[in-house]
Amino acid sequence: MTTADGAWRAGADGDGQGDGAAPEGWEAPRERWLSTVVRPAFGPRSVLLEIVARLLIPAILTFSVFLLLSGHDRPGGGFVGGLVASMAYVLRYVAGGRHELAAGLPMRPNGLLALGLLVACGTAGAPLLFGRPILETFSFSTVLPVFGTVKFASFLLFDIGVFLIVVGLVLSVVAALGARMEAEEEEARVRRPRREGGR
Amino acid sequence: MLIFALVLHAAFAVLLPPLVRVLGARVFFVASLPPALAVLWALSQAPRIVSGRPISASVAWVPALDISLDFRVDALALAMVVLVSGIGAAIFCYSVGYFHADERGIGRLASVMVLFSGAMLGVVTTDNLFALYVFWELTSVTSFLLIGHDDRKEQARRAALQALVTTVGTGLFMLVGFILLGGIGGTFRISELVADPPTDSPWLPVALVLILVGAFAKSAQAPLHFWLPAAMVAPTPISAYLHAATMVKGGVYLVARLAPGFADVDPWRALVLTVGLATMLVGGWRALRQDDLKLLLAYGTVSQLGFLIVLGGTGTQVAAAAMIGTLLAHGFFKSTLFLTVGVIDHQTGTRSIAALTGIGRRMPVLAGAGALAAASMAGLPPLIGFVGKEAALEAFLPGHVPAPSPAAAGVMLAGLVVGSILTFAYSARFVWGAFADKETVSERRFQSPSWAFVTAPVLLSAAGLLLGVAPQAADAVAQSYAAPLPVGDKPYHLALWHGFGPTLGLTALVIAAGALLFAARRTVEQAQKALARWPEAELGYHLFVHAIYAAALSVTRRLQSGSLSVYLGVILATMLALPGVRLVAALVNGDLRLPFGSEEFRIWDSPLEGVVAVVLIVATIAVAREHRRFPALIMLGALGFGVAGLFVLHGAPDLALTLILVETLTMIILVFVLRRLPSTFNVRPNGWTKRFTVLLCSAAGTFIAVTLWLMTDARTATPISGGFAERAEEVGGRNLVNVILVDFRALDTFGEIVVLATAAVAVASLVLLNRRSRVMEQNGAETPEENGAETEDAKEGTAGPRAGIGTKEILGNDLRPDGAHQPNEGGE
Amino acid sequence: MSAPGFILVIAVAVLYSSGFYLLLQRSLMRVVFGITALGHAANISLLLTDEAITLPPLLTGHEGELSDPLPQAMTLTAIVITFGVTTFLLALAYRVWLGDGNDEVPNDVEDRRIKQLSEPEDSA
Amino acid sequence: MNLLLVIPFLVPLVGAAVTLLLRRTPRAQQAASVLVLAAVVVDAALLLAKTAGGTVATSQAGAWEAPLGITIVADALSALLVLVSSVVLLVVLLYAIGQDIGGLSRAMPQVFHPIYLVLTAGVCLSFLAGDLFNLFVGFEVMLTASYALITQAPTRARVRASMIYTVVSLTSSILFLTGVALVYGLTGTVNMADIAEKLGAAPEELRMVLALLFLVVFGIKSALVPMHFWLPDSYPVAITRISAIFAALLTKVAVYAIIRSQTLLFGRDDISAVLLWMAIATMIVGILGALVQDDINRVVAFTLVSHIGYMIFGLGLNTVAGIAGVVIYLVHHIVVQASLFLVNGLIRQYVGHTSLRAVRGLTTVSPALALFFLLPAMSLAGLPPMSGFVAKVALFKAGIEAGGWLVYLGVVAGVLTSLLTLMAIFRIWVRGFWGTPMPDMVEARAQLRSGSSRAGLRFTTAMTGVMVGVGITVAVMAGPLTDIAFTAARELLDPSAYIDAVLQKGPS
Repeated sequence: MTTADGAWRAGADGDGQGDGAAPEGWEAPRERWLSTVVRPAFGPRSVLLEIVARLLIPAILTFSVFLLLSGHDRPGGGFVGGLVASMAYVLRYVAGGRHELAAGLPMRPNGLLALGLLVACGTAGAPLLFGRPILETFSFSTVLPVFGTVKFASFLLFDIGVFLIVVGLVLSVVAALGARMEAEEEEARVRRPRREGGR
Repeated sequence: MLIFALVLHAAFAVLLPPLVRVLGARVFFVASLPPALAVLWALSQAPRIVSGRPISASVAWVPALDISLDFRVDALALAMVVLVSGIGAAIFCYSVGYFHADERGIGRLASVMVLFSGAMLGVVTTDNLFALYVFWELTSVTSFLLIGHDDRKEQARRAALQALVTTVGTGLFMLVGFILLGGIGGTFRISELVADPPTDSPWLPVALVLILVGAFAKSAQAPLHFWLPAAMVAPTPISAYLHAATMVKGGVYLVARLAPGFADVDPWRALVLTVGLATMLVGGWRALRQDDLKLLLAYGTVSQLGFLIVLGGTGTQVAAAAMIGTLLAHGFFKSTLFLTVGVIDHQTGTRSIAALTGIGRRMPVLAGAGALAAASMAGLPPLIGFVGKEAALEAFLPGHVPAPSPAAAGVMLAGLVVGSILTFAYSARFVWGAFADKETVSERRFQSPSWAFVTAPVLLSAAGLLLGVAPQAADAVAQSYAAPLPVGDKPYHLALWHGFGPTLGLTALVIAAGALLFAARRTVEQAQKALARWPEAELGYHLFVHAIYAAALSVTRRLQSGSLSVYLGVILATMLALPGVRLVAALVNGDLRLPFGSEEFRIWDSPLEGVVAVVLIVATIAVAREHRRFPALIMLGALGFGVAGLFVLHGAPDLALTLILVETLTMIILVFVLRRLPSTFNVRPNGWTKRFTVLLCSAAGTFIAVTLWLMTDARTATPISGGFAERAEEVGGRNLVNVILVDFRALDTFGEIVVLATAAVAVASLVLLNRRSRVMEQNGAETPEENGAETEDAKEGTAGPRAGIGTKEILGNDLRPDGAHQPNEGGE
Repeated sequence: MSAPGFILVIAVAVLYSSGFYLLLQRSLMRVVFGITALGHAANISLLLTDEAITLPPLLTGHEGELSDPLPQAMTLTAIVITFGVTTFLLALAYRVWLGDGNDEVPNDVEDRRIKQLSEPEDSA
Repeated sequence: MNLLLVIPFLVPLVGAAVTLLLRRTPRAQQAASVLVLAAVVVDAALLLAKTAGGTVATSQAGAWEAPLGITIVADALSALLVLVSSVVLLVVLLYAIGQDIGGLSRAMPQVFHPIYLVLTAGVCLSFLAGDLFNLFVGFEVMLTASYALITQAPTRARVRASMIYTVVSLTSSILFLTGVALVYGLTGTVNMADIAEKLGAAPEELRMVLALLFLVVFGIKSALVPMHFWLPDSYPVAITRISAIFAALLTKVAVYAIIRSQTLLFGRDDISAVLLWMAIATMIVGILGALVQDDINRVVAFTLVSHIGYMIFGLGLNTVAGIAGVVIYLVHHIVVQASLFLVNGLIRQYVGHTSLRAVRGLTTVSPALALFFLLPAMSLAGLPPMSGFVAKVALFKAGIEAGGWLVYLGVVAGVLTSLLTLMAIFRIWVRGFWGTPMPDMVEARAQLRSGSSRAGLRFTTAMTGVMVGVGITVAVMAGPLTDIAFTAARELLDPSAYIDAVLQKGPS
């Protein structure tokens, strides 16, 4: 019988994703990816899948940035871009397992969430400093040597915030419901006999 | 000054508890300062007040609701202030001797008593109906706390709650009555209402009856009197102060306060006279058979309160004068008697008539004071009790006064005489029981009380004597109060001697019959026992409470099922019952018409749409019917992609794109979770429940779809989105959906990403956390830091799942101290 | 004016009905499915407030009436919110499974206890 | 004006991001949260000062004029509720910090603060939203945060409770979204002021259907009978700080939404009879439930259901006095519920649970605790001189002025409920606070007082005292409060000023 007694110690350590003392699951070897000898999340290790994943991921990430930037004129935008980008990581997890996922992350999901929120809040609140209403858009154009006239607008920043948060969400969920559960299953496998007896 | 006195009471209530450590029981001396000050001030102002110039003060509180702390001290209030604060000060001094320094919660006690004193002062001086209610209920609450002072006794707790529920419950009636009365009269100032009473509203009798109910309960009128004898579990000073001298007079005061204005409104007089007289007789009769001196006095109090209600509510000048006299008399003699009993109880450890003997010999001073007070109660000259009773009998001599009608007055007179006889008898019985030598009883050993302890009863009984010998003071107050009332043949004054007349004869009759009744006390006791006992009034209370709890249980048992599906089903049913029924009614009546056959009606906009719709319908039904997890998941995926297809058809590429991505992610995550769960769902057997569920859900779904159809068909204005296209140029974006998301309505998006971020954090904390707890469990370890310190969740967690006790068992072992009880969130 | 085609009305009715039906099941996973279905239903409802115009709301200079972008924007917000909340429900289902070995929504314990009382516990 | 209206939700969100980053330094996190909420309190006070006289403050997000952009709008009611909510949120936060300092609770302090601040933002946004869809988003922000909070320190019971809570809330959200779709389908707009104008042209029957549907949507969240069952099964189970906030605020936000929607949007149609019947049922069923509970938290939760009935009663009167009564009741009840749940939290600290079957003699265990229970208990029972008395008088008076047999029935139900509340709440006092303390309680107290958690215990007790003090302040300030309530009620019943402010003046 699994007690759910919430035996949780306040302040014992981070919520599992604190960077310093990251608990197991995040102890990824800092090797080049796809060279880790870990079982992937599903089924046996598939070289084909890995290679396809490796080839696709940069393309997916680039595409997601494109969607983000072009969203104002074409279908796309922060949501779609963020979802596409996180697909890349999901693919990476499915292909390479949880250690792979951990190794490939630019920063912890909570960090992404906080950063995204800050960017969005900043964009939203900046006009207030000038006595304007919240979320008012401001834009300016400059002429860059290579790109020609580039228009920069604050809603782009806002969309980046959206992008970051969407990525943060998906990673967080994959980390929790995928990687974490996988790690647990491994632990559980060791203890299985005892637990079966208890049921 | 009056306001200052009230504030002083409150301030002392706060200051007293810390002082206990220094002063011990002497803290009551300090506590007596505010009431002493109040009474001194009132006496100093007495000449002015009696001459008809009341003192007013006011503090605004909630003017918009007419709740205002207005004060007005007139003659009636003056008499009450003397009782409340004067007797209060004396009783506080008495308490110094009564309570030991190590008495439990003595600071709390003193504090609440001062608070009560202040509240009571407020009751009798306020001039606003709401303010009256405020102070009134404050006395109820403080009384509750004081009755329950000895809270380790079951009896005390019971009595306290009973008193509270009775007085506050009826107080609510009174509040409604006040609101009605103020609404009718257009003002909530009592003086204005009484001076210019409204007469024409049909609601006026209702208001008055409601107010009287509150007053009757507070003044322990039959059949609501049961709480008062029960309240005698409180320490004696409290009984003396609250339940004899002051609080219970609240009802009398209110009746007397309103009588000048409303005594002539039906059914005021009938109600007041009947209830008052009945109470007087019941109380007196019951007092005759009590063995406990305190209970004897309590029933005596009930009887006297009935008497006072009669006098106060009659609304004639003589009765009013009698009321003032009796009011003062009762305050002084009853508090004296209680304090006397307190001394006896304190010294001998008993207050049972059957166990007391020789007290008079051993405590002559106390016995003297007690006897004097009892004489006043019995209505013997030259005490104030006699003065009051003479006036009372005079008030109901047929023909002397215009109201009540002569026949009624005759009945009343007879009743009062019988009541007075009973009063005489139990007064005598009290004196005999408390002080007389009884051969059959063996004498107890006890110490004589200190002089300080006896001072208060002596002083109070002396005050009764003084007022009796010099009734002019009381008369002045009485005249001032009674002035606006209808006059009889000639003005009546409170005095010891009115010459020979019918009242004197009646008094003689009372004394003779009373003495006889006392002499035949054994016969009376046996007669009382032999009589079939009529149902105790308390039974009514218990029936009421039990009925309430039984109703509560049966309602809650039936409704609060604990099952989520039932809850949701009821919600759907409610949706069908409110807007659903409305819609159906409108359709049936023809107020609304479904767009069948109209120009707008069409099966689909394009055949492709039809195909997508069919896919949707099939996939949806399949999801609902599928009992295996993975097939259900696949159908859900199909459903999602079908919706995306519909989005494409309706010109929403952004949505389609987003939905496809979201669906894919959802599927992946679902697979993460699903692969751990059993491969099929547990399903309920087919049966009427299931059929009913299907019916309910279909009805709900149909309702929404039909509403949507009607709403879109009946669109009243062109959508505002036209504006977006015009303004998009300013923004410089061409994808309107995205422009809306990040610019026009960016605030929605902002909120939405907050939702996402929160959900992400929530998921992480939920899954990560559980792991840790499992690790803990595996090690069999409780959290280490809580060796001993009971933390908030520790008990819930440990006691929950492990203690697998059945419900029946828990009930049986309700209070088992070994922890077998199952607190808060018991497990399975 | 802009009422949707009849078959779509039926589809919406079926979606809502099935969603509600799934919601009333004991298995939390089916409840999640129900929420998803209801989310779809609500989103389609939002979209159906507009006539079926296939031209997406992109200002590309093409001729023709554009579909209404506002319900689309709201739908998009709603889709994403539903997604976030669904993941939470899934985590909850997982958590329940860990505790109980199944994903059923049990009845409330305290309510059950009171259901079994036959007499009020105190009437004082 | 832009700034004042935005701070109540923007600053907490910034705070949420910052505290999420500060996970590993609890002290900094605590300081940041306290600062944020203090700022919101100050801001709300200023906002109330601006709007108390009857001005409607608006701000157009993104500087787009009203029906296109989203309006943030505060009238007297919104500003008042933001102020009261933020004060309560601040005090509960301090209480929670006290618990964390003393190690008295095993919630997750790291993510508690960010989510708590998100909840704050959601509550404030809901009060200030001038746009129906934005109101939906505000609700979602608040609810998502609440889903996260109710599973803090998840025991089995809590997971079970959170299932009930989450699924019911989601049902309500979906119906809300459906309602938005229906409104947009009918009127082609989502700005509330705009809807109010455009609904005038719609068929009356359709308006009624919408009004009733929205009553159901918000009725679920505000636990109107018969949609209340989830509340007593979920709120009392959460950890103290959470149940205090939930009980104090979440249902009130829904009541606010009912008030706003039924006056502004559907004010021209009369659903008084439905409201009154629901109010009566809610009062009676709720309080009957409270009488048979054994757990103090559950008793209080059932009284919460019951007293929502009072507010709906006032709304059903459809008069200025009635709605003013509702406003006073809202303010009073927010503070009182929070106080009572905090007291229950203290009881849990002392005893480990709140079951009346095993709690005795709390007055002896802690006199301060007893006082802090007694005062709000009196207030809840409507005993003077507490705020509950003023609120009740306001409602009864309004009812008697309004007249009509159904209203009188409502007043009778109100009186009865008042009496039963007294019985239910003083039953706790008599059974739990009086009597001889159980031996384990005395022992636990001794250990608590000597142990390392002493400072935390003192702090939490002090904060409970502060909350009780806030309640007393409400009573003392009842005069000005009532004036504001009347202003708010007039604004609600005649929304032309609101509509003008939102639609015509444009960005200010």
